[in-house]
Amino acid sequence: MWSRIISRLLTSLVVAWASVTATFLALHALPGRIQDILAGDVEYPGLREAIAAEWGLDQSLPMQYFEFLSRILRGDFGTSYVLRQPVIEVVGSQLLPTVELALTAGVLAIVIAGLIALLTAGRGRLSRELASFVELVFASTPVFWLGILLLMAFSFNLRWFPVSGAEGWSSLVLPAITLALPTAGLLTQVLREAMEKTLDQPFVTTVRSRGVGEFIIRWRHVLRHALLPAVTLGGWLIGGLLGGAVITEKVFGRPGLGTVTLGAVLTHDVPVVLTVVLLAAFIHVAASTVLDILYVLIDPRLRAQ
Amino acid sequence: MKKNNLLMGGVAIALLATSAANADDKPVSGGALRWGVTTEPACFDPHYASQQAAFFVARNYIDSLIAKKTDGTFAPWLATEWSISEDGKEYTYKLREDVVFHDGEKFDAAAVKANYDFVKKPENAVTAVSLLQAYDHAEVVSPYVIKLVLSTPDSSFLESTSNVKLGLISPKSLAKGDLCGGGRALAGTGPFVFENYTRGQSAVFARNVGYNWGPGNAAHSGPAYLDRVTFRFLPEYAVRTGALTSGQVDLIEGVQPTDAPLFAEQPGFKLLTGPSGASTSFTFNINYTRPPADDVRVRRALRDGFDLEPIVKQVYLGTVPRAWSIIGPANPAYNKALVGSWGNDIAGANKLLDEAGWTGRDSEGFRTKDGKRLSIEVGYPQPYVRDNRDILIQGVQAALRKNVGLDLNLRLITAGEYAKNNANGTWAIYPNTDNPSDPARELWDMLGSKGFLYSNIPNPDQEITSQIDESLRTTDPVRKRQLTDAIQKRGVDQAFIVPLFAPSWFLAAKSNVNGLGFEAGLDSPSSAYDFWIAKK
Amino acid sequence: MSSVWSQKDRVAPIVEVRGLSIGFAGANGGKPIVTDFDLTVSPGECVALVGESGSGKSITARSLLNLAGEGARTAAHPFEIMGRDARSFGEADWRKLRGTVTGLVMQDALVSLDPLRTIGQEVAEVISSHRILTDPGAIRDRTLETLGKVGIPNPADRALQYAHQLSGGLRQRALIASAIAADPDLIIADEPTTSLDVTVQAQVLQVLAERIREGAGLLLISHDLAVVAGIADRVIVMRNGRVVDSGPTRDVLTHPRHPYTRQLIAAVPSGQSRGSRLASARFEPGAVDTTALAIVREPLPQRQAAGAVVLEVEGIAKSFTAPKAVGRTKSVVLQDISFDVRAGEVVGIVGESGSGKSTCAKIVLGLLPPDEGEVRLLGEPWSSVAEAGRRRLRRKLQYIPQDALSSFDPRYRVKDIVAENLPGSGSRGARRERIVSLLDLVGLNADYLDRLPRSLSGGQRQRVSIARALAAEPSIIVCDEPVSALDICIQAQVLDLLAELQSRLGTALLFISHDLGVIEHLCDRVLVFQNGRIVEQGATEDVLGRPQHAYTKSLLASVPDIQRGLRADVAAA
Amino acid sequence: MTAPSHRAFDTAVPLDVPEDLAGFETPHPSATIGGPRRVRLGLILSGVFVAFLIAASIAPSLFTHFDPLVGDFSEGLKPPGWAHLFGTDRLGRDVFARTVFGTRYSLLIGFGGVAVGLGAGIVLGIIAGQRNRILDEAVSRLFDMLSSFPGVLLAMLIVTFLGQGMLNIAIAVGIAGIPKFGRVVRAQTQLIRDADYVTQAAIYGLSRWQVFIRHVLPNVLVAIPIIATVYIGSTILIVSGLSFLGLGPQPPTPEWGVMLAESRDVLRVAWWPGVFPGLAITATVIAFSVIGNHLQQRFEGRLA
Repeated sequence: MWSRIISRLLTSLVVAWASVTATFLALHALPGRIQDILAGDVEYPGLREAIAAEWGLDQSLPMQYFEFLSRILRGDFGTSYVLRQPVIEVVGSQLLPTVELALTAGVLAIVIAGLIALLTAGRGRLSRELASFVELVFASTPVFWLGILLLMAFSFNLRWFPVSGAEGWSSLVLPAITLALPTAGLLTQVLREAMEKTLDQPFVTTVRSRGVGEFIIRWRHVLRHALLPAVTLGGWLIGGLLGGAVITEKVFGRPGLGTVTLGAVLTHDVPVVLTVVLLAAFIHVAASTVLDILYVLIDPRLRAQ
Repeated sequence: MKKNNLLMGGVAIALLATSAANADDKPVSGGALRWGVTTEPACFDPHYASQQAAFFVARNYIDSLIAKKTDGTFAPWLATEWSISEDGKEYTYKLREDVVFHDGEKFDAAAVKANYDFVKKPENAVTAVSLLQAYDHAEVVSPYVIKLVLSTPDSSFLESTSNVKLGLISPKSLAKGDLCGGGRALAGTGPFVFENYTRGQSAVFARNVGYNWGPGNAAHSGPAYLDRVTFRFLPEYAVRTGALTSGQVDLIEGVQPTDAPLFAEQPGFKLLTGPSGASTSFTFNINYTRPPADDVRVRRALRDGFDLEPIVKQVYLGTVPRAWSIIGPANPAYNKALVGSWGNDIAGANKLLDEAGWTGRDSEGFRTKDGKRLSIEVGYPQPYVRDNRDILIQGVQAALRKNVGLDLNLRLITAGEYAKNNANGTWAIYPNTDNPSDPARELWDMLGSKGFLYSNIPNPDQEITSQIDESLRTTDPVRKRQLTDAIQKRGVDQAFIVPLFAPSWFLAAKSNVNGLGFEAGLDSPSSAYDFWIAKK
Repeated sequence: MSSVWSQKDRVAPIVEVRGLSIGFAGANGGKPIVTDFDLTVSPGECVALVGESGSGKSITARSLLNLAGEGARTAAHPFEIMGRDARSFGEADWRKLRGTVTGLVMQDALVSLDPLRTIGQEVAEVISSHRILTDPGAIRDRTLETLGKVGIPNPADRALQYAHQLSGGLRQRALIASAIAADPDLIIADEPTTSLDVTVQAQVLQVLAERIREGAGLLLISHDLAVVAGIADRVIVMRNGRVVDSGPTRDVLTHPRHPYTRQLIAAVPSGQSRGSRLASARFEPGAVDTTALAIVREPLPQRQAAGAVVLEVEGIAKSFTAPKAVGRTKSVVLQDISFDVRAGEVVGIVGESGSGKSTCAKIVLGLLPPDEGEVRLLGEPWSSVAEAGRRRLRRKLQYIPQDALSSFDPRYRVKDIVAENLPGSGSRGARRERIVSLLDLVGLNADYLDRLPRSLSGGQRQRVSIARALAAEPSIIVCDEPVSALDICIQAQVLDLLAELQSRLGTALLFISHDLGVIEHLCDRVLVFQNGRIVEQGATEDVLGRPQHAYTKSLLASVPDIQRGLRADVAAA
Repeated sequence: MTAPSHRAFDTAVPLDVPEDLAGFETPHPSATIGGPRRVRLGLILSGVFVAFLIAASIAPSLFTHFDPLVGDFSEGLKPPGWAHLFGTDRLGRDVFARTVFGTRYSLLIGFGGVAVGLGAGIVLGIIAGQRNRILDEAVSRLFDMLSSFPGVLLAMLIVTFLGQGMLNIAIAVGIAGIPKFGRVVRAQTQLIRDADYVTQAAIYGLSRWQVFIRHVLPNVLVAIPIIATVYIGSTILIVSGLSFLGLGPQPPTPEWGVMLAESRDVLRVAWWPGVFPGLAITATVIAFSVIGNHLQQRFEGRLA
């Protein structure tokens, strides 16, 4: 188990290093001077010199590379020349709302998926058909589209929830639901499929033969088995949530990484985009490490090997 | 059609209603206002800001020496009186003595000098420096008298000193360096103090209690009525509208025409359009040095190849007029002669293109010349797209395609790409509304040899650039008027520029929000200085 | 049909079912899958339910727990459990019954116990969920006690382990424990020993017998008459959902009425069946009244004497090193294995799971290099040379695996499968003819050419893989448990086919099996494997007739055998 | 080890159950009974829909006589009716026409993305699937690296570098998809690599290469179209998202995501310019995943 986790952590280091290097190379591979690329929008005398100094562009390529690496290690991700602020501040100030949104949505999705799967797996054909159709629809609906519709319905017309902003839970409800539903849709499909596979396992018959109630069977035995494939989905799921958050924030005019990233992409604010992506990668790796541990906790058979 | 008339009626009524309201009950102090705005300023420091949307925000905490009135004349503000020397090279301002910056610093001639020198200093790389081209140095005549000395006469200088870009910031703040992030660090002398700024969310301003001066163009002087103003950054139209209808904000800017009826006709809301007409137009700026647009016939075909009227009507539902000149109809310098002088001559346009040799047609029905498609790119920087202007361009694009087989290739580009194109003068058509200032300065900005569009283009049109330079130099208002008229004429006649429409701002508010208005100097909503909320 | 009552019937039966029929909505065209089934089980009595897979025995047994499956429609009159009319039961009543009155033991404990929960949790579940005991301490004691009852050493530790951490035998015991923890009156054991080695199987059957002596009723489901012979009081033989034969074990086994029962009995390979066709077996009329079974079989064609040595195995050894996680333990799988196979000879390798049979086969097949020793094929070096060098000889050495289907490329049709192993090129027509001839050699015909293997039945698949092996005209074929996955009657047919072809073509066979009966029936010589060593080898008659090594003896002793079973029964009675 | 969001190709161990026993050994026959018939209806509908999509993307003008780019300015924002089936947008363009013509772009980018991702995924996956520890490790780490960037963000980053436009979006989405496809192919390759019939082939005396060409490769490749169909939907979703954010094709291109983005502003007064492209996206994705899943089940059927 530990070897698994350690290797995961090593992997994450490799990943981080590789992605940083890749970006560095990409930057240099791009047509045009790095000064211009990094300056993006902004246009004023002295800017390019400033950048050249900050990125040590006067030095040899390898020197630049190590300079770049060590800066990242020092947590110095450079300056946004569009926002005229250290990137780390810009991003840092936006991290919380996004994490808040993604987490809420994630939990929501898991709860929804778990419940529906528990209730419908291997049950009456009609309810199952209906459920799986609804899931399919949600899993196949663009997040932003869903968001717009919810916004129309519950904010503009019914006025149950605020339209935008990030003050208090009420402003979190709609975005969270928007982000959660498509995820839940897919998660439910996986969970149910896994549960039905499990329900066909002989041991379920054994458990039934002990006179255990149907719900207990699902709750105590089947669900746990179904979690395994769900957990394997986890990493992908987190990615989806982070990515979805970008779009959701745009739709609901919520502050957060998404808004910053999009702005950065559009104004060609490379340092910011870079930092955000690296951050996302870091979050992802951290999360999947946790998932690995979870995996082993769920399935004792993995502890041996 | 019908709908549109109704709408216009609605707007008119609303306007009457508000003005009436203002007449009746007198302003009361107190209350907080939440203002939903389209654009989140990339930089709050007026010296560095470049987005128009940033300036009316800045006006709340930044004062200028003088204030521009709607009629184009100027009123005192931080300067009580001013004089211009004969040779037009020396501007002397007498300053108020009771003004303090938000950080407690005293406001005096030294402070003014500090600001102007700071802006002029190259290594500070201040955006506003374009206004101080002629500025040479400042002399502190006495603690409260400042003399600004120019190297060459500049007919736009007085206006410039009223411009928020040259607004005054506490020397202490200036010394601190980067102020783009706003907050208390950014200390002006304005009616509101910059409380705090949450990126992606809001900026909060609190009343400056000690404010007992005020711009001469405002309805009152002394402290502002509102205790605090919160700007909420809501980039989405639907979201802004929804935020107002669902009562999350009291006032929104950038109401889109289709939503106007929601407020124009609703009880409890009011809709404001303004300035009563823009002082500058939204225009296609055609790079006349790049083929195929270097051929005047092509440019004219582009100018006349479509009927602008219905497109503008359709996109803005008749809430804004189409434009005839670079300068907006409300601007005193507006050249009325141009009205009806061009446009919508499809037959003529086709004839011109035939003459120009664009006689072939390709599979998609576009004109071609020796195999090359007649295509001109409109590079529109995404961050600047607002107010459905991309839709409008799509309309023109469709019409030109249908009428004359010209491919107006609209591309929403990143600001970065634009910056590059501009740097090496490879842009083709740039859609733009210039930040308003003195008409000569405005024309110089868009068409002048060192303006922001042509500064990197080898040899711009001799005639028009020289006219512009002269109009900037001359101190004789009559001569200046002749020149600006001529420039506008040549610009449109040569189709260096195709004016599209005269944008106006739409404000929608709860009916208890009063004192709303627009500031000529900004061509945008005014600061919240005169706003007040009626007690119910 | 008349059934004979044993004296135990005077006690009130645990279950009494008459005219039971089970069907599924929509399935089987709405027709019931089991019809007209009678059953009575009394305390302390063992009733065996025998039949091949698909005979409906499992469904029938599970219907006693109302676990026949979703949408199952059962009808019977009467249907009484502990004297109560089960037809009126709701799901809740059934649940109360399960575990307390009826306990279910299934085949493979590895999958029949929740792999994610400890043995302790599994055993305790029945107790806690029925609120028999509520105090955790008491539940624990009862759990450990039950684990002890089924003969699991130091239960306290075992209770904390998971199914995958236990040996097959212990696992199966644990499964039984989880079924009897609440002292059910009736234990339903569905093929409880099928996946176990014979020695373990004997022990597990003992555990069940113990329960019967304690007064529980046992309904034992098995495909193997021999297994039930020793323990069952009465036998019910099922086929295609109908009872074909039933009565006291002795009567059924000694005087089988129904031809199918006879077939079942006669198709079992054993010493007596050597040299004759299993599938041809029949009972001579008049022979029925004697107590001994008089089975007459047609003889197989004459076999020519063994020829030159084809395969030589000299002192090969193999050991594996487990990955770091387990701590680099070196496990010896094979040690000092030497034997040879001559042309026309059938050599058997017998041993329990983990004895190294398959590893040996892999090495012989040249899929695995030995650590020591050498394998020679047709007198030429085999294991010592590189694959490239072996390729020339490859087709001389063929292979028939246990699981035929997975050895077929899913995209291939029967003809492609066989064709791929045909030597040389030859015209398409010629090849096709060859394929057809190979097919009817194994009792299939041209109609099968374009069939996809997964549309074939188990027997047919095995025939195809035999045809494939023969296509290469090999001098020796390695058969790894080729018939263990097949039902007894199909197994008989395939064995006959192998035997017949072997004697006709004189191909040498290296035949690996865990089933002594099969070995005894087919092989000239036998090697007994235990823990990677050959403990005994020689002519089949000698080794299995007069075993010298203790292990061979214990092996033979624990092989279920109808005759011995009946004797034991008498002894017990 | 975080496996791709894929259920089929990493499991599915063949087991030998003669067909005549089906339904008996499974404790829940309902799972197998009557299942097929239900699938059919949805399947047929999806099939028909996809057929339409393909037709529409090849010859959109068959379905409408309106020009998707040029509209009648006096006809703006007309609600759905006989004249305009889906109504018109604010420039008087026929929404139905735009939706139909949009099919081409959405499918093109979708397929393009999948093609890029699969192309790289197949090669890498097969390499990783071989019995070579180092190669496998290296490639798998690469997958880890790529998949640790959220798809949308990674695509955004790539677009920032490559610039906007259809091709770049396809490339971006494709690259973002490489780990997904690569892992599936890798799993599939390993599954087949270890299959008994490959061992069997070795016994025939086939060389490694022959075995790979004759047995491994074909059996990996048969899965590819299925993988493609399964993933085309999700790809189209990401693409629509990106073009919604304004990173996709340029207006007036009637790409569905673009149309949605444009429609947002008028949604309050006119629902149709947005609702129909939205439905188009959802329906397309559903159709593809239904077909994909069906193919996949069939495929597993042939394995088991």
